[in-house]
Amino acid sequence: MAAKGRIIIEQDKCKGCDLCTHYCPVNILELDTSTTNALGYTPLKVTDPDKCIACSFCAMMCPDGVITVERFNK
Amino acid sequence: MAAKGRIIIEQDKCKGCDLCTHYCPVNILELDTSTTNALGYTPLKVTDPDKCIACSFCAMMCPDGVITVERFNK
Amino acid sequence: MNDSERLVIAGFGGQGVMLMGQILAQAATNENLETVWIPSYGPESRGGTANCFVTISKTEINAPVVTQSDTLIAMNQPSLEKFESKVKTGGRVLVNASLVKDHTFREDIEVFNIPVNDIALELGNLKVANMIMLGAYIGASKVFKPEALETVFKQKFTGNKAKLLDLNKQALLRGMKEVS
Amino acid sequence: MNDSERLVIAGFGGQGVMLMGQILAQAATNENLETVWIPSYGPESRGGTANCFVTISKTEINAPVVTQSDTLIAMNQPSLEKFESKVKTGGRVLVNASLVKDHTFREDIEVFNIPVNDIALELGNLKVANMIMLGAYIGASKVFKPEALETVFKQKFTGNKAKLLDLNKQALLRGMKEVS
Amino acid sequence: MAKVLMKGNEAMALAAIKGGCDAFFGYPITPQNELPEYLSKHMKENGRVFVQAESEVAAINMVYGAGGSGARVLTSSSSPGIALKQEGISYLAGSEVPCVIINVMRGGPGLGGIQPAQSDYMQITRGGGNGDYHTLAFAPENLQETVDIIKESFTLADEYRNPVMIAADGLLGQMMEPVDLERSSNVKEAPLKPWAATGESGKRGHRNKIVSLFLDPNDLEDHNLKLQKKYNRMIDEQQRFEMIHTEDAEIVFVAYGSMARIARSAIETLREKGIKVGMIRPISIWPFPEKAFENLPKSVHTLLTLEMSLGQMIEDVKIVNQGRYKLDFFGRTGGVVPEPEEIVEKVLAMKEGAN
Amino acid sequence: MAKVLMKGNEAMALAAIKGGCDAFFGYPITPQNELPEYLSKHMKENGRVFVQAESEVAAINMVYGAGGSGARVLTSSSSPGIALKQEGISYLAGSEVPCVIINVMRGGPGLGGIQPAQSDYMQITRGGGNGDYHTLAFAPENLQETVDIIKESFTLADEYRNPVMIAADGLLGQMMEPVDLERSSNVKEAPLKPWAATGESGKRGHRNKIVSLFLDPNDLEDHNLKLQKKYNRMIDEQQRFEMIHTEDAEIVFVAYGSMARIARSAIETLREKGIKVGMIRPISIWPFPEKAFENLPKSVHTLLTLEMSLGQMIEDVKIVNQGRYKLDFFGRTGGVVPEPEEIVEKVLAMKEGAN
Amino acid sequence: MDTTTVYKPGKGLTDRKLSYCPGCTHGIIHKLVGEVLEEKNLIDNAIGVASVGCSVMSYEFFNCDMHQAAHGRAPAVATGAKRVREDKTVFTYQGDGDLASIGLAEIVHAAHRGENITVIFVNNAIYGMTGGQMAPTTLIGQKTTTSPFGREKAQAGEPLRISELLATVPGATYLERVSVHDPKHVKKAKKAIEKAFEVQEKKQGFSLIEFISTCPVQWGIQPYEATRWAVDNMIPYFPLGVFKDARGGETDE
Amino acid sequence: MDTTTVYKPGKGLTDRKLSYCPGCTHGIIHKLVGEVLEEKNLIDNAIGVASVGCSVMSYEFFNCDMHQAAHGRAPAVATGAKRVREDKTVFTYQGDGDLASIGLAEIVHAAHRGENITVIFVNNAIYGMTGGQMAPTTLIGQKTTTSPFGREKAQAGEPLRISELLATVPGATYLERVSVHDPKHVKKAKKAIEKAFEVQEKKQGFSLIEFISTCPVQWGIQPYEATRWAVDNMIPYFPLGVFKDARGGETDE
Ligand SMILES: Cc1ncc(C[n+]2csc(CCOP(=O)(O)OP(=O)(O)O)c2C)c(N)n1
Ligand SMILES: Cc1ncc(C[n+]2csc(CCOP(=O)(O)OP(=O)(O)O)c2C)c(N)n1
Ligand code: SF4
Ligand code: SF4
Ligand code: SF4
Ligand code: SF4
Repeated sequence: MAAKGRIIIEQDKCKGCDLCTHYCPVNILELDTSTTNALGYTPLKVTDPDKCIACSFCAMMCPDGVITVERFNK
Repeated sequence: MAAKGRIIIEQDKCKGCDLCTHYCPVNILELDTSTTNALGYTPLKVTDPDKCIACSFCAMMCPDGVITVERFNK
Repeated sequence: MNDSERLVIAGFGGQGVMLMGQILAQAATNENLETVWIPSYGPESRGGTANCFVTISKTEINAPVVTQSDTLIAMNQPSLEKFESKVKTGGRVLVNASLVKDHTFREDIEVFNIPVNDIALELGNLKVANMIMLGAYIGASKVFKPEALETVFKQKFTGNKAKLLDLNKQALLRGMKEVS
Repeated sequence: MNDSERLVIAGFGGQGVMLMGQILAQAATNENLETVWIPSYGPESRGGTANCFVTISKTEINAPVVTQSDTLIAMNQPSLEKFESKVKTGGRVLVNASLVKDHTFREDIEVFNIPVNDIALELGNLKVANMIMLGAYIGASKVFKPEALETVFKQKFTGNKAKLLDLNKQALLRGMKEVS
Repeated sequence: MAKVLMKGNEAMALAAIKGGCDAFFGYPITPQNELPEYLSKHMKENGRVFVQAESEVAAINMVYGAGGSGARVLTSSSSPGIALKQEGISYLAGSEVPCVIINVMRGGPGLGGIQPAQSDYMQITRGGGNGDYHTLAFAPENLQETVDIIKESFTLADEYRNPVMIAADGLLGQMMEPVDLERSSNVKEAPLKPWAATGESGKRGHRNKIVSLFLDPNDLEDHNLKLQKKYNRMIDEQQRFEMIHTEDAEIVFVAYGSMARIARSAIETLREKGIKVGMIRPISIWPFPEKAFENLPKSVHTLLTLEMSLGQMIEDVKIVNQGRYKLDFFGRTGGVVPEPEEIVEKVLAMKEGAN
Repeated sequence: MAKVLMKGNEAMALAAIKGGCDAFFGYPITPQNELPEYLSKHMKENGRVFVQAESEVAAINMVYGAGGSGARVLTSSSSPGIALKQEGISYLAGSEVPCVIINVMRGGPGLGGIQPAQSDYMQITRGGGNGDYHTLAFAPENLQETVDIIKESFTLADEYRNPVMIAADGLLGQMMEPVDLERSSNVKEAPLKPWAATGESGKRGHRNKIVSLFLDPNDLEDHNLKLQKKYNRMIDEQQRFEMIHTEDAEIVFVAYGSMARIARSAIETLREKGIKVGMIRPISIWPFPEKAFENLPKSVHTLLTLEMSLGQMIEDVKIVNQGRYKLDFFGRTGGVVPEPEEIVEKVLAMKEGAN
Repeated sequence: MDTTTVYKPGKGLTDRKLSYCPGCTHGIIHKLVGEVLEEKNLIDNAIGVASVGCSVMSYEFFNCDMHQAAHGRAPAVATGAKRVREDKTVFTYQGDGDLASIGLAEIVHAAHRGENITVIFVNNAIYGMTGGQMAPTTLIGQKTTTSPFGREKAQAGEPLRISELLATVPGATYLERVSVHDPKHVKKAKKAIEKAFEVQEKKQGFSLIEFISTCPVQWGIQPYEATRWAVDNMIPYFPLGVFKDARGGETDE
Repeated sequence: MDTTTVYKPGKGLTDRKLSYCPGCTHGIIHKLVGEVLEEKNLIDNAIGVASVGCSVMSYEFFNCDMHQAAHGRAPAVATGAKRVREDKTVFTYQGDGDLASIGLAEIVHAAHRGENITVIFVNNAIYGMTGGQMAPTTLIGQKTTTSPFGREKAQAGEPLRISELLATVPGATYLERVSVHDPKHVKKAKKAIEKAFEVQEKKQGFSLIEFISTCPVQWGIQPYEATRWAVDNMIPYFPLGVFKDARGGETDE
């Protein structure tokens, strides 16, 4: 399945609160426990970019404005 | 008509506000403009004691506890 | 008038004693004299007694509260009792004789008994008793000419109060006559 | 221990640095020593960095804030950077080597690098990293015997926390071993 | 200009309008009620703002909002009402929001009474708010001076970006005197306020913030040191006082406001009796006019502080005095307005005692 | 008794319980929150009253109601919260209602910061309420002293029928130290309070009224004169202080609370260097311990006031000093806790300057 | 002649002359509270809290232990008193400036906590004591010394209805608005006070009785006309009735 | 690849890192307000009022002129600002301790006067900033640092519902309670903010949007669980919806 869009994660703003991941309808978000960012948190990562449907739910739920969502123009 | 009771007016407490007179159902109350009491007010008087029906309306409406009402026992 | 005149004006709440003082202070202001008017204030004045102090002076006025007065205007009995002792020796007392009867006055003061309530009723309006008293006061003290007070009346009674002008003037002159 | 020992303990909010200090202060109290524990406080400590000052002394403690420390326990990089300069010459620094890599230390201090996070994970619970560090600290400083801290554990871990006792003891001893 | 006879509270209100006051926020309390009453009529006429707040606390915070948004703002109250404003005043000072606050003092403590007193000297000059801060505070003795100072206060508040307090009392509030409202006074047009949160960040090109919060203690200390410089400038520039017959005085009164005016009568009487008394009359009570005490003549041996309270300003006199002169005190409190004769007697008793 | 390690705020809370506190009314504010939090748990256990009020204003008025009804009552807050209580405190003093008020001071003015400060000295000692009144005010320097004084304060409040204030700061509130909560302190059982409005007029045979209103100024003055006698008694009986190494000192520090404790370290260092410094440590800040300044040795030439503020207590030092000694000042503010070394440097610089 | 006294001043009030202006209905409300205190045998066990307003001196009138509270804070003072004297009957007596303006947070929060106290709330649509300023209850168009052109909605909003507002507060148990403009309503008002004190006796929580009252002096009309003005202008905006009754099973009608 | 940005942080907020704890929904509410300010072109002409609470630093986040108000007094500060800057958009941002406890009189009276301002009211049922004390909105049984045994009705009453209370105030024009616990509700919440600012633009008076918000840290649970807790416990007691809409003819649905 081709991605409908993509999200851009400003990793260093992420507080690793894990809120966004619960709202992704296609379940492609999780925290990247392999690293910590400048704030000392484990930031968000996308597990399966191809599945992104650019619904913006993650971005809407992120309290810290970490996520930008872009839709691919056809 | 015989009085059913009588009112006792503590003249020196009266502030001459004229409130009670409006509530007497038999219209026998008025201020005594011929005199002033210790407080400098024209106090209440009864014009026609015989008509008193001891309803207590005047006393209930007096803000200053000037009036005592007695009913005649038969 | 001497260099300065200090008055106490006192009476019941509704007798217009505050206004009397204000009229004198306004007259003084008009004539470029120094003047201070001080009221009693607070809840006790509502319905109860009221008084004001007026000082009129050719020179700067220091302590504003009148403790020793040149003149006392007593519109009722309690006021007389309260303030008579504070009149200077040789001072004057104007008394509302309609309400003050049988009072034994100090000997060292000049007393004017004016039945202002009765006169006011004669003039058809109890409310002008205070103006009658003011007339008596300027008659006795010569602090102001009646014209001075009439000017103040014109300043105060404007709008729908203008119709009171004549009655008040009349009261004033009538009061002056009482002491002449 | 000298007559007195002044420590700074610092790290991230969740690392339990406040508790480390409190345990030392409690041990001192148990042994009738003078002690003062001072936390950083306020909103900035939430999530961010946290630190506390502990003084343990045989004599009365005056200025309670530790400005020149005998020991610094740095649980992360920012803490080390913030407080290293305030360690006395000859003082000691215990560092969480799991989070601090490639740091050039002052030459006039004794440095203990202990990878407490890694050890804690080994023990199966990242939360005990602080107790491992405490073990290392008493191993290096000899300020308290392990039994002294175990007593405090018994005072602190009661009720449904009692089950944590063993793990914490284990962590403490493991930490001591790191510096022996 | 012709003088007009006005009641003190009303003259204060009109003076505020003449001083450029854009907005008033207050809550009723005796003996200052004629002030907001007058403004409820006349601010509107002048296209300005009058709001009766739900409380003194709300009023002072409305002042904060309006002053912080660039307006010239007034509030007035009396003693217990000022107590409620203390947190707000501390915020105003901390955030450097200019405003004028009138206290028409009455007797205390607590609900106390409503007659004239000066027992809020400490409340006014030391603040009851938290932190190191000061407000300018002026204490006029008659209505003309009251009018002049209030007119000027708005300008001063703007110049220093600081609250200005007016220490009046029930006597000044309630009395009438002829006043010249146009008498020249140091009134300037409101300056541009590039710091104000006017809602024009677009036009201005940057945001403005009205803030007293500094979470880092070093920042807060720096802020305080900056404020302190301003306070020192006020101490330099705003000490105001009048010297009355001090040139040959042996006993110098120190008295302000209504008490000073009463003392003038006592001085007259005493001088007539050949007793050499004079007076330092602080017009600014913060900054306290230390300068007035600098060049007193050799003849002075005693400073007699007079207050309508049980001794508050005397602390400032002690601070200034530093042991130089004998100090004595006379005060009445609770709303009792002393008679000049009492002061005369006090002085006679002092002379007696000295012999 | 064994000492227990406690956080300052919690130790204060427990001390209040030990002092006989029947009821607490307060509102959250940093850095004193652990105090009400502790009481929310432990007052109930002890069958006593804990209420979180809707505001500081409500809290102090609840104190008025409970204290006026005969209970031993506590409230606590921090700087801006105390500002809001000023009207209530004036009422409490005016109506002679006993109570204890703890101020865990933080930096100001306005919202300021939350780190330790002493910049409410004026707020505490001069009051920001209206009228001539005073509250006892104690400023302990460590937790043991804090505990002892708070325990005793309830007794003192009852004895004088007056509010007692405790001037603590964020450091005392947040630190832990071992304390002996049973150490003997002058704690007495609550006395009978024949004046209190307990709702027992029937039993008592007459009504009691808790009132600060006196509409006649002469009555209000009499009331004030009566209060004044009490304040004078406090000045006589409650001056508390400690003299530290003053016996041969040349420079005497004047410092209280946390600042005094820091100064102790500086004294040690300076004495090691052979510089003769000592300290007067006011424990009561109202009444200010004038007595401490009476018999200083001849060696003293300078009083150096040290504060965690920009100079407030120094006014009291000036008042007491009356020109006898040179005065100097060192202060940090805004929540900055000074290091002993800064004081050492200040003294060294003074010595330098003197040479 | 043989007589029975059917009405006389009771013991719930002291002998002090009331300080109210002639014809002010504060006096009637005082009498009612006094009567209920007496009839329920509460005088000797009550703690009253006077507020700041014309009724500031009410600590001289109610014949029980009294506090005089700071302006608006009577509910907080009553809270303090009640919490340490749980078995006593605690009531406040407050005007509309006191309760609805400066003291709004205190009254709502006393209700919110469900304080077991009784509030006597005298709504006369103006500040009496301080000289007739606008209150939160002042009607649109009503002239006062601080609304000289009549209260305008655009400038000052529309009047607050306190009983209605408090009815939304879960902790409030009994709320009723009554009037004292004629004998019939006076009787009803007394019943309401009785109910309120009963709620307190049964530890059922917060009760408040709001009185439509007059202020002839500051309204600038005669006392009797004032009662008419209240009927014609206030009651339409402030309707009488029970606004909340959460006493559980035992309500009356 | 050719893309269209469908969501990005806007200009309504500054670049400062928000000071809220991880997962705190204060951040979502900030974003929404920022977005509406930007979309309605208000940033350059707005005056915001920060209150005291976790959002005390919001003067650093909203990208317009800002005041920082004393605890509870933001509506008074906003009143002052709005009265002298009538043509500016004035809003406050307040927590439930700030607005419903210490600031209750100020919020009710701002509504009462019909102040033409917008209030963003963040109800998280606790005092976040000061360490998790009980708020007037704390639920029965909820444990906080000052209700260690869970809030008890007998001791502290039942929680206040602010939107319902304000609905009784005649001066209030638009009142709505919303939630931000999922994307759907976030969208709805944004609509509500838009409406509130429109009310102000049209000079229709006082508007307030109440947000059900979370405080994971003081509730002691994870951010996502916190949104569930809000849904399961708060919304049943604080139902969502419009509580007052007095905008005149032009209401939407
Ligand atoms: C803190 C404070 N603010 C203001 C006042 C002044 N004050 C006294 S009574 C009053 C209003 C009273 O009005 P209301 O409560 O309606 O009672 P009423 O006099 O009409 O019976 C005010 C504002 C005060 N005493 N204290
Ligand atoms: C006068 C005053 N009292 C108390 C405080 C302390 N204080 C700061 S924030 C706060 C409560 C905030 O809670 P809330 O409004 O619910 O906001 P949240 O932190 O939950 O977002 C309190 C009591 C203060 N700063 N000022
Ligand atoms: S919601 Fe935002 S801050 Fe939280 S994990 Fe997702 S991207 Fe990070
Ligand atoms: S109601 Fe009472 S005070 Fe008024 S006139 Fe009648 S008796 Fe007199
Ligand atoms: S002013 Fe009004 S409310 Fe007050 S006593 Fe007089 S008539 Fe009654
Ligand atoms: S304490 Fe609670 S409300 Fe405050 S920022 Fe943290 S999670 Fe949010």
